Amino acid sequence: MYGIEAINANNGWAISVVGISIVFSGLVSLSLVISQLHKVLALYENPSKIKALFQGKKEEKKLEEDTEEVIDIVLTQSQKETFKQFALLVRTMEDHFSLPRLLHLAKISGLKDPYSNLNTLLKIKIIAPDSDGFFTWNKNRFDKAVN
Amino acid sequence: MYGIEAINANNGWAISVVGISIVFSGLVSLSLVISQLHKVLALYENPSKIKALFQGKKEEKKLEEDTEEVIDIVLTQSQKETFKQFALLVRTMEDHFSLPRLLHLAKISGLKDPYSNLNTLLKIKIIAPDSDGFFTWNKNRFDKAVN
Amino acid sequence: MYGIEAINANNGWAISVVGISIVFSGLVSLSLVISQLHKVLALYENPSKIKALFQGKKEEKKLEEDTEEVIDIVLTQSQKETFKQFALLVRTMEDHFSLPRLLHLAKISGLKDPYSNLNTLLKIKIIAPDSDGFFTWNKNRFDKAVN
Amino acid sequence: MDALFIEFFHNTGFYLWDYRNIIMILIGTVFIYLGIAKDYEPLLLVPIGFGMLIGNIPIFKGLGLGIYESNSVLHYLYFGVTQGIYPPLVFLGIGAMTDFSTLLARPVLMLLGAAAQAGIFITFLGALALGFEPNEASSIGIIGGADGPTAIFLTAKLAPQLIGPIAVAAYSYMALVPVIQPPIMRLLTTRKERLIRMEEPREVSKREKMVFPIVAFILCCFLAPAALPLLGMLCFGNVLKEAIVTERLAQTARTSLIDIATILLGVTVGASTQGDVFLTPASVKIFVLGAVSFGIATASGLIFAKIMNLFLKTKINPLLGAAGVSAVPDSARVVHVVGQEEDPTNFLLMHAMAPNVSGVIGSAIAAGVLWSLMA
Amino acid sequence: MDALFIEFFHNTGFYLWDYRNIIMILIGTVFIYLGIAKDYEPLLLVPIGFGMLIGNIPIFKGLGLGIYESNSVLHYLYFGVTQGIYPPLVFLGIGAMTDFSTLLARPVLMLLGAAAQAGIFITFLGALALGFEPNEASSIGIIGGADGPTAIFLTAKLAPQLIGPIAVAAYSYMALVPVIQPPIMRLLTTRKERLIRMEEPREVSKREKMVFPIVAFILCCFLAPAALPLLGMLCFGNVLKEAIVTERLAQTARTSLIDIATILLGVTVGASTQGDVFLTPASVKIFVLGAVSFGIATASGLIFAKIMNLFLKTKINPLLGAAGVSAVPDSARVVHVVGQEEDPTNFLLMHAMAPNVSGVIGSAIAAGVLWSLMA
Amino acid sequence: MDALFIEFFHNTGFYLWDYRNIIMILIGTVFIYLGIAKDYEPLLLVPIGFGMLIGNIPIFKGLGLGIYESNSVLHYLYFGVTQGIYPPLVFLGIGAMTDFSTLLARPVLMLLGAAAQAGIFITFLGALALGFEPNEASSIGIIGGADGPTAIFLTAKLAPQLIGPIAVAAYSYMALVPVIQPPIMRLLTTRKERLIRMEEPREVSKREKMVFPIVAFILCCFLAPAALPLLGMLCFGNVLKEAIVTERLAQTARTSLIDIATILLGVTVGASTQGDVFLTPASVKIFVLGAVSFGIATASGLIFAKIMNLFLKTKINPLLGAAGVSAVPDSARVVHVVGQEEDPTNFLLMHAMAPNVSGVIGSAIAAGVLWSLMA
Ligand code: NA
Ligand code: NA
Ligand code: NA
Repeated sequence: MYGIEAINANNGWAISVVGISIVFSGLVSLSLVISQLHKVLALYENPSKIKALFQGKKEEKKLEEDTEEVIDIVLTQSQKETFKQFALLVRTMEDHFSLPRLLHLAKISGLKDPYSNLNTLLKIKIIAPDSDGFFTWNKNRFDKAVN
Repeated sequence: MYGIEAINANNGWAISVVGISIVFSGLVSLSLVISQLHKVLALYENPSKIKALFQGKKEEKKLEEDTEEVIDIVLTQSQKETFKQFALLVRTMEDHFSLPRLLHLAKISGLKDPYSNLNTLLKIKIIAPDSDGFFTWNKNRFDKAVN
Repeated sequence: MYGIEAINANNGWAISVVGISIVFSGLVSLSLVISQLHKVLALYENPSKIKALFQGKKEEKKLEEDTEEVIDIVLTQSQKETFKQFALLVRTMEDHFSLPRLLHLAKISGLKDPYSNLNTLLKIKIIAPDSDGFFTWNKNRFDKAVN
Repeated sequence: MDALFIEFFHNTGFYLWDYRNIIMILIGTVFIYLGIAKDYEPLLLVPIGFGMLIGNIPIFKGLGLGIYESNSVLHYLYFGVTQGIYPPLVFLGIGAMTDFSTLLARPVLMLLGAAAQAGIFITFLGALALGFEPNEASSIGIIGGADGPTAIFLTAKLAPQLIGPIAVAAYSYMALVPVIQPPIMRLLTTRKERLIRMEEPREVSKREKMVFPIVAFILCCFLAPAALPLLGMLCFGNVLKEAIVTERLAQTARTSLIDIATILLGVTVGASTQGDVFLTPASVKIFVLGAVSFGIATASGLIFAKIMNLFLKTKINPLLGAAGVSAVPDSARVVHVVGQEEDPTNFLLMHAMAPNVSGVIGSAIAAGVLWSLMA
Repeated sequence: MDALFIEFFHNTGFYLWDYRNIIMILIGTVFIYLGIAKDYEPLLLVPIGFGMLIGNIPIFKGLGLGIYESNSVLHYLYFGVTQGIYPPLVFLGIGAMTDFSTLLARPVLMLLGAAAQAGIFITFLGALALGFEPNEASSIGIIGGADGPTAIFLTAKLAPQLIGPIAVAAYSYMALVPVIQPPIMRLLTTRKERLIRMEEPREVSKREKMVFPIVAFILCCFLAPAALPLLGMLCFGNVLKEAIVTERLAQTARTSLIDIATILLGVTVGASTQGDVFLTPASVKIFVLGAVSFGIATASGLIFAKIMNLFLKTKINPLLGAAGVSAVPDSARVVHVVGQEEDPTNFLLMHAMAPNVSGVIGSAIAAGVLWSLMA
Repeated sequence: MDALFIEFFHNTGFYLWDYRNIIMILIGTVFIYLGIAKDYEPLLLVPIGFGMLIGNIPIFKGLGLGIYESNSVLHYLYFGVTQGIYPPLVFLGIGAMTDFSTLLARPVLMLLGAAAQAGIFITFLGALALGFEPNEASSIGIIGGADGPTAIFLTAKLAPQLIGPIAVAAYSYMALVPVIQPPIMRLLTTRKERLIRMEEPREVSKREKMVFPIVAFILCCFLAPAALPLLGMLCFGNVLKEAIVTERLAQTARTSLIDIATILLGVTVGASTQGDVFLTPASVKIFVLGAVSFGIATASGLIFAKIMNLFLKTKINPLLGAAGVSAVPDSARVVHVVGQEEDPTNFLLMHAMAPNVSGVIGSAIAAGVLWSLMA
């Protein structure tokens, strides 16, 4: 069977109309929802922004304090290599990161001797604890130590 | 059944002769074809070479023009990071590359905010359109901007 | 069936006791074995250490010799790129490494034109044969060549 | 021994070959050439093209070499196509590499992605008119979705015997988008329209991007449950991408996983085009209908954009309508290029991505609808 | 046409939905939220959470959409769960990323990893008491092993119908370790104990690390052959890691391979929690028992550590006992945090890794024992 | 309870063990040692070696632990070996990492790759003479191809029951190439011959490299269609590599994909060597024949090279003939080392790669021929 006849026989018109309408109703409703989405989320977002700002300030202060001190430890080339990798990992985390999470990432990324190296990083205060149980990365001391 | 007897019984001699001859005919014919291959391709290749040469010249000119201007935009560290990654991507493409392709690669390689960053690259003319619909990377301005 | 009754009916107590005892015997015996392990291995390890020391000395001498010479070959940027990658590969190998293995790694890691590049590295003596069939990487000359 | 030589010779391609194998081998070579030299969808044309070579080496049955022999390696790898397993995995990877920002910034552009799907249903009618069964007609219509994995998935479910021609048609036309679309775009739009500039999209927050795939998935799949396998994986991949903390999974999904799926899908789909089963009148009809459906899809997108402009305060550039056919990202790229012919400083690409990606969602929904109505 | 519209509407989620689907969709969203916002085991909670959404879109049977329909894509991917194939692959990757140094440095800490497994068997008794069949009780008990892949593997072998609830319970509590453990730890230890400092572990030689997985594998599997699939792959992965020369294989095992297995395992396990099969009284009991078993496991570890201190010259910090439940690396991290509450300069993390990883071996052995006693 | 303890004890390896398990465990350990300490083909010896440990833990039947039990995890993973699926995937990766430049620069060296395959057929005769069936004899002969995946593929198709011994023999001798070949090479060549220097190969154009795999594939598979699965994937991988635009696919093929295939192939092949099925007189014969075939292959390559020199104007270094056995890249490396014994400044490695890679093609063709003649 061919032509219009075949279309009618197979209920083609109805199927096409239903089909395209479903597609439209899907994308139209989705676009409506999206268009409202950011308004809904807007309120929810502000606090975090403020907090971020606040943390930013705290950190600056910390940096200033450090600049005085000196690092009295000699690092092997391979240690420096590993520290650089740690630095990269930290970049992927929040400013105030959890040490175990960093260790976890370090192990996943196959850094060598994550434990002892992390320990050193703590000893020479490149990684320093903050007030609320997390840790921060002291870029300042890191640059001094590595270069 | 063992020994020569077994070989004869299983038509071993014939199989071996046929086998090794097929192997030889395969590799011999292949080596013959290959030995002619580059001659066939030789002709086909020249035009492209010439074109490449030609393009090379065009680009130099463009570079000179730019060196005058200055870049009056401040880039965040993360932008610089991303631009460096874009530079790497561009290195993998022809001198005159297609912008959408670059964007595609950028997204595939998971660069952050490919759109806005690409836009910036265009705004500060690190990526500049050429005469025939493609784009070129202005290393010169790129170095200025990033360092 | 519920409660103690169900536990008895299913021989629960025995299973639990057997279970936990197996777990313990497994980990206890393992910890005993481990605690002895390093003593067993201790003897086996010394020779290698000495050897390493010995090799270390040899290499220094070689370095000194080289520092006089100059590298009279111009490298393309892409060659330098590739050489740096070779350097990384070598870092993953013993001080005295086998050339074919390096080539193998180079190919696996998809470095471009491993053969010709390796050849160049040999020609400009960044990779030099040692007395016993292996090769060493001359960091000294490498730095000169690449920078 | 001569006997053995002759027997062996009778098993070689030099004896077994058939003109249709040669034709397909030539087509395969053309595919590889287009992919490499013209950079048309190389990631798909090259595997499919080489697959055509593999599938058209003249072989003797019984040994288990051919893709249609149940114990052949190719048959095992083809399983992922016939059961529709590869397409969702590909969608997982696509989700993990797609950035929905532009869509979120101007949701109205999604309508263009819907409009372009008209091509699917009009082609469906055309296929019926040419005498195809409804299930076959649906699979042929979906070619107009300009979305390879979707087309393969639906065909695997509705008309497995057509996988070869439909997949090849879909990918050929997706590759030829830069050739097919521009004339239609110039024909249906005025210079003035093509010059319209889109305003900068607003900045989209990380959290919006994070919530979108979840909302989109629930909404679309409540409406068209049969779109589940494709949209589910697409949105799942996007969740992995936007949720930073799962970056390593997103990374694998958008590299190894999608690459492996693409390689196996491409080479087996190509190998399924054995001359004797592929070179049929049906295939010819399918290619004709495929071309038509791409044309209609493009046209519907453009026209709908012009209609929208009658109602919108800030007009949109109707060229964007052509990006609604998906064929990500080629049709968006075409929109950009055609736009720049008129005004080289008009950067339409990022705006075209919005209808482009919604076209993907649109054709997945369409596939779901057709599947549920046919099954 | 109206007829068709109505027919289609009857196939949409808006018509088919059931309150249990909605509940599960909410739970799934919570899982995703916890994974992303609270960073609780995101690599598992996010895939499982999204899988719950996928599994609870209301669908009509017969088309092959549901994970329990034999020809659905989800069903094929779920095969790796029901046959226990994914867990060993995950263990291969874990082995390729685990550093056993701390364990080798102070083997005695392995006992803590053994003690914590008491939770498994006590929960097993509890499950029997609540009327579960022995095979079900074993699968429920293993939740106390705090090791997702192990739990899924054993359940797939002993009580496949419980995979959903048991996997979800196991991963939920693993994610909630930072919430569940600290109070118990504070309750069962004195401040003085929590202040104990561990001495620096000795340096461990490369060769020791190399030999360990081989010795550990042979020893443990001679004792509990049924632990073979899990321990075999775990140790194999570790051999690949320590044997430098096979680094490229270890690299793939700890990236693409484990990621692919994790994605597919997570999303299918999530999808297996269809409201109608998941929201049952049994599931409730399982969750209660799961919570109990985590508590008992933690307690047993702590108490055993205190007992050990009666005999050891250099005391160990009893908090380490809590790390014996595995849930790598979260429980080790909890130990570290709780320790630092008392003395911020006391770095327990690396020491806690020893009982932590031996807890993995311990629960794998326990699973082997239970499997062989039940089958 | 005592009863239970005893029952359990009867299920432990300490009760079930058999001297053959111990022997195999020792052999496995030696494999691992050779791979790590001597760097002999570590990527294969280590997985196979550890697989031997896994396969020879004494287990009780019925639970589904052993690789030969239909519902065991190992059995599912072994499926890729028995159906010959892994080898083509490995070849895909090899193709994506192989650089055919040297071959293209001096095609005549391909003949050496052909000559070395004589080892296959002479060993085939030897195997027949020792009383093996023709299909078994073919699988044994292919050991002389010095190509693991090819050997496993052919054996899976012709004599599955011999996969274990043949795979182990093939890989052992490939690993021992540095031990087996040098004496033969010194014996059959004069110092003067070993001193011959090869002239720098000409520069090969990108386009040549691009066309080669396509031409090679069509030509070889028309001649020996049964080589399709192996050569098809090898050439496909090489196309992906040379066609820049598909680099991401080539990258995945040469990393994740081949690594995953190698891991699973290695560990399951190793696990298939259960003492009771492996330690048989047949295995001993196979190992003897394997050693012989490696010797013959090496010799044929060398001698053929000397014969070629009678006709060539610019002589080639006959040592290159030994690289024809493939065993990429070890035999090429051996050629290089032996050459340097005479003249440390003679860099033969890159020249040896030509016969080396053509040896791979050669043995794939040989496998195809044998398969089609036996099936
Ligand atoms: Na579409
Ligand atoms: Na545990
Ligand atoms: Na060979």
